[in-house]
This record gives sequence, structure tokens and C-alpha cells, in this order.
Amino acid sequence: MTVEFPALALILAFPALGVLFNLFLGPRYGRRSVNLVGPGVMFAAFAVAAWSFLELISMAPGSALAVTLWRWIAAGNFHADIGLKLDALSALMVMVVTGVGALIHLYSVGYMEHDEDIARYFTYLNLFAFSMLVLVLADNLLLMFVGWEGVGLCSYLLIGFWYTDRQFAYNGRKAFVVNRVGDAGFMLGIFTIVAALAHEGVWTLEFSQLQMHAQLISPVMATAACLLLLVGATGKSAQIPLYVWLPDAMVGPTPVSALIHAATMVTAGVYMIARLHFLYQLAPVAMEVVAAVGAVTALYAAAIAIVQPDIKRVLAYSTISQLGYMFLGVGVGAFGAGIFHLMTHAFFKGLLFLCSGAVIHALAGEQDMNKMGALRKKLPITFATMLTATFAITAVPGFSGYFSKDLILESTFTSGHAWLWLLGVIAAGFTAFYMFRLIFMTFYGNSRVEADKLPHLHESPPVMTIALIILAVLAALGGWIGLPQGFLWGDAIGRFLAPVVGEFVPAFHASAAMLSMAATGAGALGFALAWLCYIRAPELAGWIAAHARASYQLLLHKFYVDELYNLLVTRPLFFVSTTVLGRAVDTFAIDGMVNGAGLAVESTGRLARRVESGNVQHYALLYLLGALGIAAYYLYRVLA
Amino acid sequence: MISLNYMMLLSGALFSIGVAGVLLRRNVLVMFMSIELMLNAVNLAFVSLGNRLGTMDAQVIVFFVMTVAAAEAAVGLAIIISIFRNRESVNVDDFTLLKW
Amino acid sequence: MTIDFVVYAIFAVAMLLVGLHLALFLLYFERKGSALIHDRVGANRAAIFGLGKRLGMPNLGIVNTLLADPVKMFTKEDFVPDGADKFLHALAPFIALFPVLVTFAVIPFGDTIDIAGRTYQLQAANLNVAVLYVLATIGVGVYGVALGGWASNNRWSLLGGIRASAQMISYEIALGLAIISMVMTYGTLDLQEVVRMQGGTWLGVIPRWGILIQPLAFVLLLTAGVAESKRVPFDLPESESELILGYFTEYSGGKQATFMLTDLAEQALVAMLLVTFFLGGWQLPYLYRGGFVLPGGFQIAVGGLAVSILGIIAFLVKTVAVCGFLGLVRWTLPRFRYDQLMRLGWKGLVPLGLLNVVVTAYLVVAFGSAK
Amino acid sequence: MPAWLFIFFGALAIVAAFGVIVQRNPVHCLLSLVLTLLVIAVLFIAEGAVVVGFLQAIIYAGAIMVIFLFVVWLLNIPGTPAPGGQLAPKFIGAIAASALGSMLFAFFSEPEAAVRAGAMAADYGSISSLARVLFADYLIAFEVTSVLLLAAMVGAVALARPPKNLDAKRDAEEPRRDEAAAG
Repeated sequence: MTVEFPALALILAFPALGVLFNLFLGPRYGRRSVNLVGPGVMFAAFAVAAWSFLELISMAPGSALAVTLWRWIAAGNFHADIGLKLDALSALMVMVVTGVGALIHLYSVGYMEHDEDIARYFTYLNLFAFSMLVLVLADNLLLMFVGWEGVGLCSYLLIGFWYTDRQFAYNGRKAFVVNRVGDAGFMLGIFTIVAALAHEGVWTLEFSQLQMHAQLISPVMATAACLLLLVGATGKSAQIPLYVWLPDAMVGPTPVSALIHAATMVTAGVYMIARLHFLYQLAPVAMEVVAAVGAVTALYAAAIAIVQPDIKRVLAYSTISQLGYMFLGVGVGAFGAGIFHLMTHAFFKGLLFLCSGAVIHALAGEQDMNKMGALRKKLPITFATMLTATFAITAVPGFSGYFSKDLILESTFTSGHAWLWLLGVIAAGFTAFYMFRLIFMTFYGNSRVEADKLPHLHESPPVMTIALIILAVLAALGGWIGLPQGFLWGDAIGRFLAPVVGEFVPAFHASAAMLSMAATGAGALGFALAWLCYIRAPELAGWIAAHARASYQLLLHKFYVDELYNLLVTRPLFFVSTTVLGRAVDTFAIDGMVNGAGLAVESTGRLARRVESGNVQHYALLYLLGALGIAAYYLYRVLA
Repeated sequence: MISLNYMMLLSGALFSIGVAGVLLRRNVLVMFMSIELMLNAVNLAFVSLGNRLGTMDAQVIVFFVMTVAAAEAAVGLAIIISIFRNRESVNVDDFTLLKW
Repeated sequence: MTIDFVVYAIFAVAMLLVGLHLALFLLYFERKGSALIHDRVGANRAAIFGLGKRLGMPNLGIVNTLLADPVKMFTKEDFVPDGADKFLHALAPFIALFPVLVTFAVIPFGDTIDIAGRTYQLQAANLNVAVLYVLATIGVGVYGVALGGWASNNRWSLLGGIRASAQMISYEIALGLAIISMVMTYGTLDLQEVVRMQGGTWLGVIPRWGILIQPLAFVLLLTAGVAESKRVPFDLPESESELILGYFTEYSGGKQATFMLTDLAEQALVAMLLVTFFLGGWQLPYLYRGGFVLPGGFQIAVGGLAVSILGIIAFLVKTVAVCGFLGLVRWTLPRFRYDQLMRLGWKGLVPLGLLNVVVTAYLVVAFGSAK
Repeated sequence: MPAWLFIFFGALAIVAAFGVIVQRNPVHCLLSLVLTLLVIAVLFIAEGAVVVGFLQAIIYAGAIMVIFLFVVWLLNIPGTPAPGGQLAPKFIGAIAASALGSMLFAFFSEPEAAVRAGAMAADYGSISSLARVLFADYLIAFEVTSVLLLAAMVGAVALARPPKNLDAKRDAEEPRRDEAAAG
């Protein structure tokens, strides 16, 4: 059942207020007020969210809180409302967004302490939080799309936050454009759904309604819609083929990378698929595609991550790969598992980014791991927390990542996708390798930090470390809400989500223990290799790079995908627009028309202006003559 | 009671005189006065027709015409003054800005 | 019919004479009254060939006011300045005087009177829209002054004329508002009716005079009226200290006399209007057709004709009294400055008038007009 | 109104109207116009529109025309504007005007159309009847008219006020004048 709960609006209201304040008053009232308001509104929103969450879990499973603010669009039979709905799924998302978001806002206060433009920064950040909350709270696809676009915009604004650097601005634009491609698919998907349903006489985009009438949609249409939506998802969640923007997005401030490009926005695709699971279940083909995309992306990105020198890029590719896991999870029908991993990933990946941020902050903006090392002593808290996160992501048993990733792999296998499972396992191995490589290169070995950076090498201020510690706790223990079946309280989160996203039904049963053994083994192997290459025999890495040059270069240049896209898409596009459209069509056809019209008018005007003496009396005279003509006509009618 | 025709003829004559004044005089003020004259000619026609039809509406309309005339006089004269301030002239042949 | 014509002609002439003599009286009052107030002798030629002294006549200055001045005036050279618009210069004084004189026609100076078995209203022209008529004539009265100022090709005259017309237009509004409120009160445009309604008494004691119903309107009409007649303290158009003699600087002889007569006649007219609207016109308290009915209940029978005559006398007495009052005002108050004049007119009287009209409207709707 | 009176007033009106357009001096034109207006007011009254007639005298002749008079004086125009300007338009204009006149003449000299004489109310043209129509049937128009007058007043003030720079100049001169007064 659904309960009217107006307080939901507050969750949106607080960030909105933050935006307004930071936008209009922030610059005037200065850094302190902004530092207070920016995170403050997020904590307020988190408080409200928590309250709503408690309300929700106190109610019967499967119930939801909802509030409809106002009728937004009404066109014929179709109408869309500004309606918010908080069911299990969105509740989880809201908790993650507001919670992690609040922590990262807090962290930003410290991280951006040297930046002039703090007000603009928090304006964007609050705006992002607002849009993201709209996205997850929306009770219909259209409003969700608004949030979807909003987060895209904020991502663009924040990637290009230091717009004075052309490269950064370019990356921001790249992210935006790529996202637009995805959004186009998303929109087409929406249209497809509307068309398919309208064909059956149902005009709605509300999720509950959609679910109710989903079976009206023919499998073909469903598949089409799902694939189109998937395009959108791959754009937003940086999956093959539209992942290229995410690594470049790393030029933004690190908290942004943590919040937007790790914890929340990029998971929007997963959320959307989970939200529309009923639609995807109608289209097995689409499901397969999702799963395949996920698995391949996971492995692919992990492979690239292995060789990247830039600490944030490593994390970026790791994010892509983890998102791949999520897609894999929802792809094989284990929506709960996907969301579960989404949550844990939000914790540990957010944390990883914040830690890397702390490192970069300490090194005054240095991001190249070849210029780090032996920071263990200098940054104890950062090291500890980052290690925790690493354990979590590499699925060390007991840490949050273990449970969620395991659940995904297990569901993959038991749903009969052995090959995808294998890819996942290998990816897990890669994950372990590159993560520990990161740890080792950053915190162990001998210091390669440049001399001038050494003196002011310092642990981050408490305002940052607090966030780190809290997230570390979450990253460590966050997984325990989803234990394996029949183990203590079992898969609590799965049960919590089940009413919304449905139960996962394995095709056959396999021993969970064995499967997790395999994954963990792969992880251990990766760890061992990393230890070998970067601690035991540091020269080994260089030796491998030297001897397997081809593959090394291939990985280093990310399989040359950017260059490929450049060749296949960008170049032709530019050619067509500049040469064909720009020169031929615009210059000749359009300009010709416009100028021709102007010329015609001008010449006629040059003739007609003779009449315009500018003398009122002449006008009056002409007027009178016209009147006389008319009057004469009537007079004739009367007399004759 | 005067025959309607004569009344209408009178108002027609006044109207034509007003028209002539607007068309022939170069002095803006006099043109303005001629416009007032035309208005009054029409008012006269209104009143006499209203009398024949036994309706008060005509007189109400005349009333409104007077009000509008007052407003128009105020604004029009203000415009004339401001033009005069720039042009030092009330000769309508000098005001030929109203073209291309 | 002819007799009607004759009768009304007589009435008209009578009224005209009354107005002019009032003006003359005012002229006299100008002299002696002002002298009285200023504590000086003033006009003091009382006797011809010392006759009066021998007869022991008091030194009233009758001669030089009522005889010498007019004679001097009309025998002076009629001077027309160079470059003046001769035609208008000659026409202006009469354009100024004419409206004032014709206005006297609608002032009721008495109740009905029976002549040759017919009953006549004691009023030169019994107009049922007399009030509008008065307003119209006052409105047109502006032109004489304005043209007089303009036609004599003299910048002080022109200034005087402009001042005069601006002042008169401004105060016409207050005047009109005051009169409108009275019209609403009595629900008629016929002055005779207005006066009739002021007959009788409240509680058998208080006469039903308009001033008791509309004191504010009285004040407004008084002030605006004085301003209309361009008398002190509103005589800026002819303020000798600034503009030699204002719009009739360039006038002399008969024309100047006409202008002065206009002012005086206007003052008389204002007095009559005040009397008619507020002071019961020709109504003599406790006097009815049958005769007096005193508060105590005593009755004194009076013949119809006598009643009419008593009414006329009452009207004249009241008018003279008001004229005297205006004279007092004239010799008491200093002159306004021009901005003060306009502020008083637009920010003082007009809002008050509007307020009065609104209140009156509410009251009339609530309790019906005084009819 | 007897015929001879009508003929008198009609002739007077037409003569005065011609006076408006033929006289050289704007002031004389204006006076002729005032005369015309007054005659028209008389004709109104003769046609039973008593109140409107008096209003014509009060508002038109008594107020609006005085404003005209002010403006004429304010600009004190030379009595005879410099001759010149194209004459062709004037010529055509004269012809057109006379054509209009003759057309109207032809039109109105038709035998009186069968105008249904509505029942003439006893108080036709009285202020009460006018008020009844004005405040019942035309109330909204009436109110709108009041707004129109307000707008006209504001507009007139805004237009006729001298441009800013003039004020500025005057302010600039102000202190000097004070010094002159002091010295």
C-alpha cells in the first residue's frame, strides 16, 4: 500500500535551498557561510531521508511513501505529475545519495579550502544532489529523466569546474556529448514505451502503472525499449560502448569524482534498470545484452586499470569495471544483488576516491603514482582507510565488497551464465591486482615524491578525515546486511528489496561456498602478483612492460578506443558539418535565401518609400482619399 | 423640430471644414483644433440622431468622446510642446522624421 | 404671453440692476470699509458745494465713490497700446463681464408672486438646470481675462492673464465639486427648488439651511468663489507688487472700469450663490406662505404679496451681509504666493471636495436626499 | 427650436468653423473654435441633450480650449508661418475636402430615412436619465475612461517635462545665481 508522506518534498527542498543560497548569497556572505550551508543542507536532507526510511521499514514490506506535488504536464489523455515515491529501492538509493553525499560535501569543505570559487562549487554540488534525488525519488519515467539530465548537467559543470584549463573544459564537454548520445537512446526508449502502451490505450509513464500494464507491451517493443534505455544506461553508467567519458571526467575536483563519478550518478543506469525490471523481464534478449555488456565492461576496464599511472584514472576504470559487475547482476536478473553492490560500491569507491583525494591534496595536486610512494607513515589515517576500502573492493571475505560481488557472481553462475561468470572472476583477479598495485605504489616502496613537495606533506584536516573514517566503517561493515542465504540473518537487503525488484530465482543450485572460493582465489592471485611486482621485485613490472610492449601499449592507451571513436564518429561528423553543411548548404542555400529575401524587400521598399514623405498631412490626405473611395462606393449603392 | 437632414448637413459641413483644416493648415496647433472641430461635428450628428431615435446612448457616446478629447488634447499638446522644444517650430512641414 | 415676456424682462433688468448696484456698493465698501479697517479716513468727499456739511451729513465719501469715480473712469482716454490686438483688446472686458451678468438671471431672488392673476417665479429665468448653467458661464468667464492679458501685448499683462486663467480653471474644480455635493444633497439642478427645500425648520427652531447640512461644502464654495472672483487673498492675476496691474495693466477708462466691475459683480454673484445654496436664499426663518410661525407657536398672518416682498428683502439682506463678509476677508488676509495658491487649490480644496462628494453620496444612498 | 434660430446658429457655426481654418493668428482660430463649440452646445440643448450641451460648454469650451490657449501662448508662435512647402498636396487636399463635403451633402440631402421615432422619455436628456444609462449600461466604459484620463495625465507630464540635461544645466547655474545674489 502507498501512504501520503509530504515530508518527501523536504528531501528535495533542502538541496534546492542550498543551491539558491550558494548561488545568490554565497558570493556575498563568503566562504564560512557557504561551508556551513553547503554540507548543512545535505545533512538536513539526510536526516529527513532517514526519518522517511524508518517510516518505511516500520510499515509492511512492499509498501511505499508517496506525495504528488502538482500536475506537471497534461496533454490529452497523457499526464505526468511532479510525484515523489519512496519504496524500498528508492529508499536505499536516497540513503546512499544523501548519506555518502553529505559526507563528501563535508569532505569538500576541507578539500576546496584553497579554492576561490567555493560558492560556485557548492552551488553545483547541491544542484547535483537535488537532481540525483529527483532521479531516484521520481515516481514516473519523465520526472526521472529530468533528474537524469540534471545530473548530467552537473557532471558537465563540475568536470569543467576549473574551466580555465582548456583540456578540462574539453573533457567536460566530452562527457556531456557522450551522455547526450546515451540520453537520446533513453528518450527514444521512453517514446517507445509511451507508443507501445498508448497503442493499447494506456497513457502513463508512472512506474506503478507501467508495472501494472507491462504485459500489454509486445515482447518486440519491450526488447526495443529496453535496448534503447540500455543505451542511455551505458551512457550514464559508463559502460561499453559509451564509457569513454568517465576516465576523462577525473579532471574534476576529487570529491566530485567520488560523489558523481563513483558513488551516485554513474549508478543511475543500474538503478534505472532495476526500477524497470518488470520491463526487462519481458525482454530476455535485452537482459542477456545487459549481462554481456556488464561482464565484458568489467573485465575490459579492469584490464585497462592495470597499467594506468594516474591514481584517479585507475580508480575511474575500476569504477567502470565495478559498474560492469552491477550490470552483470541486474542483467542476470539478480536485481537485488546489483543494487546491493551499488550500495557497497558507493561506500568503498567513494572512500577510495576521497582517499586518493587526500593523497593528491597532501601532494599538492600530484596524481602520478610514479611520483608517490612510502606515504604510509605520512598519511596514516588515509592509508588505513584506503586499505579498508581496498579490502572491500577486492572482496576480502568479511568486507562489504565480498558479500555483494559474491552474490552477483553466484547469481550469474546459478542463472546459467558460466562464461560471464568466468569473465567476472577474472575481472575480480584483475581488480585485486590493480588495487594492490595502487596501494603499493602509493604507500609502500621508497618515496618518489618530488623534493619540493616533501616539506608540506601532511595528513588531511579532520574535516576530511572524519568523512574518511565514517566511510571506512561503512565500507568494512556495510556488507553485513546482505549475508549469504541461511547465514545469521541472511540476505536482509535482498528480502527488503524483493517486493520491489522481485526475487532472484536461480536456474539450478550450486554450492555458494565453491563459487566464492573461486572468486576469492582469483583475488588472492591478483594480490600475490601485485605484491610480487611492486614489493618483492619492483623491477619486474618494468621488465614485463618492456617485453610485452604491444599489449602494454594497448592497455596503456585504453585499446585506442578514443582514437577509434575519433576516427569513426568525430571526424566524419566534423567533415559533414564544416564542409558539406557549413560551406555548401549554409553559405549558398540558406544565406542565399535570406539575403535574397532581404534584397527583394529592400528594393521594393526603395520604391515604396517615395510614398512616405514623412509629412503627416500627406498621410492624412491618402487616408482621406481611401475613405472617399469607400464612401463613394456606398453612396453609389445608396443612390443607385 | 428641425428636420434631421438639416442637422446632418450642418454636421457634415463642419466635418468637411475640419478635414480641410487638417489638410491645408501647416500650423500643427491649428490642425489639432480642426481635429477637435471634426469631433464636434460627429458629436452633433450623434446627438441629433439619438434624439430622433429617442435613445440616450448617443449622448453617452458624446460624453465619452469629450473625455477622450480631453485626454487626447493633454497628450497631443504635450507632444507638440516637446517637438517644439527640439525643433523651434510648429510647422508640420518641418516634422518629416516619420519616414524610412 | 407678452405679459410673461414683459414680466420676465422686468425681472431680468431688476436682477441686473441689483447685481450692478451690489458691485457699486462693494466699490464703496472698498473705500470706506478698508479705511475703517485700516483706521484711516478714506474717501471723504461727502458734499457738493459744502452742502452736505451744512446739512450735517456724516462724512461718508458718497460723492467720490459713487459719482466721481465712475465719471472720471468713463471720461478718461481709452488707450490702446502699440502692437496690441485691437479687436480683442476692445472685446476682452465685455467677454469677461458678459458671463457674470447673464449668470444673475438664474438666481432666484424671491418666492412666487402673483401678477395679473398669474403666478410667476421671482427669478429672471426659471431654468431647471440652473446649476449647470452657472458652471458653464463661470467656465466661459475665463476667456475675458485671459484675452485681456494676451491682447494688450505686454508681458505683465500676459503673465496676469495666464495666472488668472490657470487659477480660475484650478478653482473651478473645487467649486464644481462643492456645488455637486449640494446638488446631490437636494437632488435637483433647479436653484428655485434648492431654495424651497431650505424652507421650514428642524425641531421647529433651527432653519433648514444648507450650511447646516453641508458646512464643508460651504467653506469650499466660499474659498473657491473668492478665488474665482480673483479678489484678495487670491488676486495674484492683478498683484500690483509683481505685475503692475496684471491683465488690465494696459487698460484705462471704460474698459478698465468694466474689468473692475466684472470683479465686483463676480463677488456679488459669489455672494448670491452662497446665499442661495447655503443660507436659505430668500427664505426668511419661520416665514411661510401664510405668515410667520414662531417657535413658540405664535402665528402672525402676513399677506401673500408681503411675504414675497419680505422674501426679496431677506435675500438682499443676506447677500449684502455676505458681501460685507467677503470685504472683511479682503481687507484682513494677505495675498498668497502662487505656489501656495496652487497647493491650496489642488492639494487642499480638490481632495476635500472629492471627500465631501463621496461622503455625501454615501449619505444620500443611505438616507435619501433632503427632498 | 424655431427655424430662424436654427438658421442663425447654423450659419454662425459654419462661419466660426471657417474662421478656425482661415485665420492667420492661432489665437483667433482658437477663439473661433470656442465660438463654434458654444454654438454646437446650444444646438445640443435644442436637440434635447441639455446636460451634454452644458457639459460641452463647461468641459470643452471652459477647460480643454483654455489648455490650447496656454499652449499657443507658451510657444508664442509667429502669427504667420513662413510660406512655402509643397503646394500640390494642398491643392489635392482642398479638392478632396470639398469632394468629401459635396459627398456628404449628397448623402444627407436624401429625403429623411424612415427613422423609427422611439418613445421619447419625459426626462429625455436630463441629468438623471443620462446618469441612469451611463452608470448602468456603460459603467465599465466609464471606469475605463477614468483610467484613460489618468494615463493621459501621466503621459502629458512625462512628455512635457523638459529633458534631463536642461534641468542639469539649470542646477549648474543655480549656485552661480546665488553668488550673484549674495555679492
